[in-house]
Amino acid sequence: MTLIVENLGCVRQERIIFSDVNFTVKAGQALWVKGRNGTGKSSLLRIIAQLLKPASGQISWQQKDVLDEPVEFLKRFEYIGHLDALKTSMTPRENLSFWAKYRGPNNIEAAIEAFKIEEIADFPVRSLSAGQKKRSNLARLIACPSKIWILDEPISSLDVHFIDLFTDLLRAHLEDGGLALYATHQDLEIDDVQLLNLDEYTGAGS
Amino acid sequence: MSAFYALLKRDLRLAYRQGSAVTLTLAFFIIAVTLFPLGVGPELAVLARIGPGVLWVGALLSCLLTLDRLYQADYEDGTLEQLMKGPLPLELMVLAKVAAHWISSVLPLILIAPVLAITFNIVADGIWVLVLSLLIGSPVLSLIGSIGAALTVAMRRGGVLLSLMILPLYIPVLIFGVAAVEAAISLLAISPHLMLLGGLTLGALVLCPFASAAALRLAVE
Amino acid sequence: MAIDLHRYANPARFLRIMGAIFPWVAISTAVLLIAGLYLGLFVSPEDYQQGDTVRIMFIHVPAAWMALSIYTMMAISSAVGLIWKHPVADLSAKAAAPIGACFTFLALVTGALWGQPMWGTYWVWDARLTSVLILFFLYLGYMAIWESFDDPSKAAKAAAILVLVGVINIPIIKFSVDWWNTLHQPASVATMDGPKIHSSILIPLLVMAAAYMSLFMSLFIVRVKSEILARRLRLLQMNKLQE
Amino acid sequence: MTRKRRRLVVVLLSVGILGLAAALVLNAFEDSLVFFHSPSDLVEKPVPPGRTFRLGGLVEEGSYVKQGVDISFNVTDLAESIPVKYRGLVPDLFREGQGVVAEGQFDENGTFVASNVLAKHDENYMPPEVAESLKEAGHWQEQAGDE
Repeated sequence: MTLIVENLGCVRQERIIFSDVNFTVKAGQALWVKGRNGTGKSSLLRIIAQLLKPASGQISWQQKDVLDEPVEFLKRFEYIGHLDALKTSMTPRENLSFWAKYRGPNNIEAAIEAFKIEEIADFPVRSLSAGQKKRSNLARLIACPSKIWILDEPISSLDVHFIDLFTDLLRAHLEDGGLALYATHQDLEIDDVQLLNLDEYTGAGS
Repeated sequence: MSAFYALLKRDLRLAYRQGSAVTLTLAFFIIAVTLFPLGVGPELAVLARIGPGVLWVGALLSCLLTLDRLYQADYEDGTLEQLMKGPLPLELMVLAKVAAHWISSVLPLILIAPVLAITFNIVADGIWVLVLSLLIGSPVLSLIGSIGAALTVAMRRGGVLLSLMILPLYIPVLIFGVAAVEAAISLLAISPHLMLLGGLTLGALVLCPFASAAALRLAVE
Repeated sequence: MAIDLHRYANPARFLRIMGAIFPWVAISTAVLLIAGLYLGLFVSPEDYQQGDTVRIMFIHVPAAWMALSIYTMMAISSAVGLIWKHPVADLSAKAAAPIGACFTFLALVTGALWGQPMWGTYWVWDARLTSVLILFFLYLGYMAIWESFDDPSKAAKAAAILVLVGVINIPIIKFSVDWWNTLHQPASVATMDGPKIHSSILIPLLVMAAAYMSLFMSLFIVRVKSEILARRLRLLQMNKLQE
Repeated sequence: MTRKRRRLVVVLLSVGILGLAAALVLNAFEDSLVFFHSPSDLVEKPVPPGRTFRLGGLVEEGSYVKQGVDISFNVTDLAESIPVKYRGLVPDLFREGQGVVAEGQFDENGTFVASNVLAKHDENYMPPEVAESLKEAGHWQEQAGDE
């Protein structure tokens, strides 16, 4: 249950964003990706989530090359991006049940409960606030359970109360033997966490 | 396969919820077609002569009008990258979305076409073949269009570029579709034309998903 | 350094070879063009049916050949660019496109001028003419898509997809005259039973084709060179920005 | 293994559908897509007056009559022939024995009233002297028969 990243490099628009990034995340561990704007936090997470091709380097999961055999790895993670991935004319429950049907495993009620969106679950998404949308989107993590959570700014529009709630869920996920990679501006009070500061990897040396 | 149906059902439900899009496309089709008698003059012989072409071109343009949103809505709200994560292979995802587009945006046009054909004074043989040729040929419009929609998905004003890229590729379908109707009207054999349309549809069915998928990967990067 | 950004900007060998053959190509273009036009316009006889009008053929037919071959060449190099990620492949497709568009336009215009006295109309919507017009639009679409992306490597891939989809049009143009009963005459030169053109007309035609070919080569070399230099400039600016 | 098998299924399915598509297209061309009726077609299966269609064939020798802008000639496929009336200018290549495509409709008397006449020329190019000598040598007929 190990995710190993070696010599990862990223080029955007013919510019080197970062290079030679190395880290290892084991079951129960988390990786906190930090850095100023434009240092490639999102790009790094998107590369792990197979949405972006790296310019160099290897990613392996369970000793298998992820870039070579992506299909097995794709089932193992859930990715939360900047955008909410919700259809505004459907309710949070309909959105969740679509993803659950699309992905396979199914845990909608538990997800709605965990993120405390019971009262809003049957209103069209377009009538919800930014924080409510964020929670409805995060609920996908529970609705479609997976080993690795890849989270890009997961707490951006949440208030303090819900940040605590989310941190508890993240801790429970790690205690269950899950892995997490997240980019936030704020410390999340996780015990077993490594810090990856992308400020140190900026394109220098090209 | 359940993922395929889930996506198809979701897209149809979205089209139904945003009912205005379907109605507007239909309205555009009808208005665009009615402009011709006004522009060309109400002479029935002339209308019967140009009718098949006008209806095919009208259907083609209405279809084009809806294409730029095919992937763009999903791209803008982040759903597209989630869809690409799987488990459905990207090519099948494209097919599911194209099928939903055809059912929600093109099929209504085909259903209303016979009524418009009557107002154009097209003879009965011609009307049946018109509907038949649209049914067989119009999936190509959605399929080829999906390549253009995928290539322009990340562009803010991709609609014009989409038309420039896609319209040339539509021309063979248009030619054979109209030729089938004209053949029926002038009592020539229609089966070769319909076979050609069928061949085009099947070919597009195989090749377009691959090209669209490649273009989508590019857009999400 | 694991990441090589200079891939695109430094195909030194390619530039050297191009630089070496350029003068020869340029000279042969001039010689062949003059020879071809002289042979075609003054030496070759009138046609038994078409009279002097047949001379348009020497401009028209090779231009149409070039229109098709340049598109095919773009498709091949785009495929090479997609599959093997060869740095010069995308650039050469991009460099060829406007030249191909010009030859297509030339073929269309001269075709119209030829059609007027021969068929009684400048333009008919028959299969050959229409499909060549489509080809012209494909060239335009290809050029437009290059302009629409900020990131050249993305633009290259998108343009390659479009050009490969459009390849379907090439056999349609080639065989349109055989498949449909159209006004445009069937192939004369490359047929199974040998050319159907008398040698006094065929030779100037082939000379003109060779002239167009080397004209294309010289324009192509100039354009590829400037593309590579533009890339190099862009890269320098980018690095400046990063420091 | 499953991934390999899935890929195999996709490839086989694609090739199968493409094969079917090619078969349909080739079959359609086998039936030779025709965009015009020949005079024999019209005798076999008459088109009622008032329907617009294209008529194709050769201009019958000795049938061309010109009165101002009114032109009449017969279109023949060497088996049957159809009288045609046309008002307007004809192209250079229009002459007896040449291929022609006319667009229009029948009137009540069975005369084809053309609204548009296009001449077709062949793929042979040669100087007039060569054409002359070919005619003398008797090779000409087989070439004209290509039309």
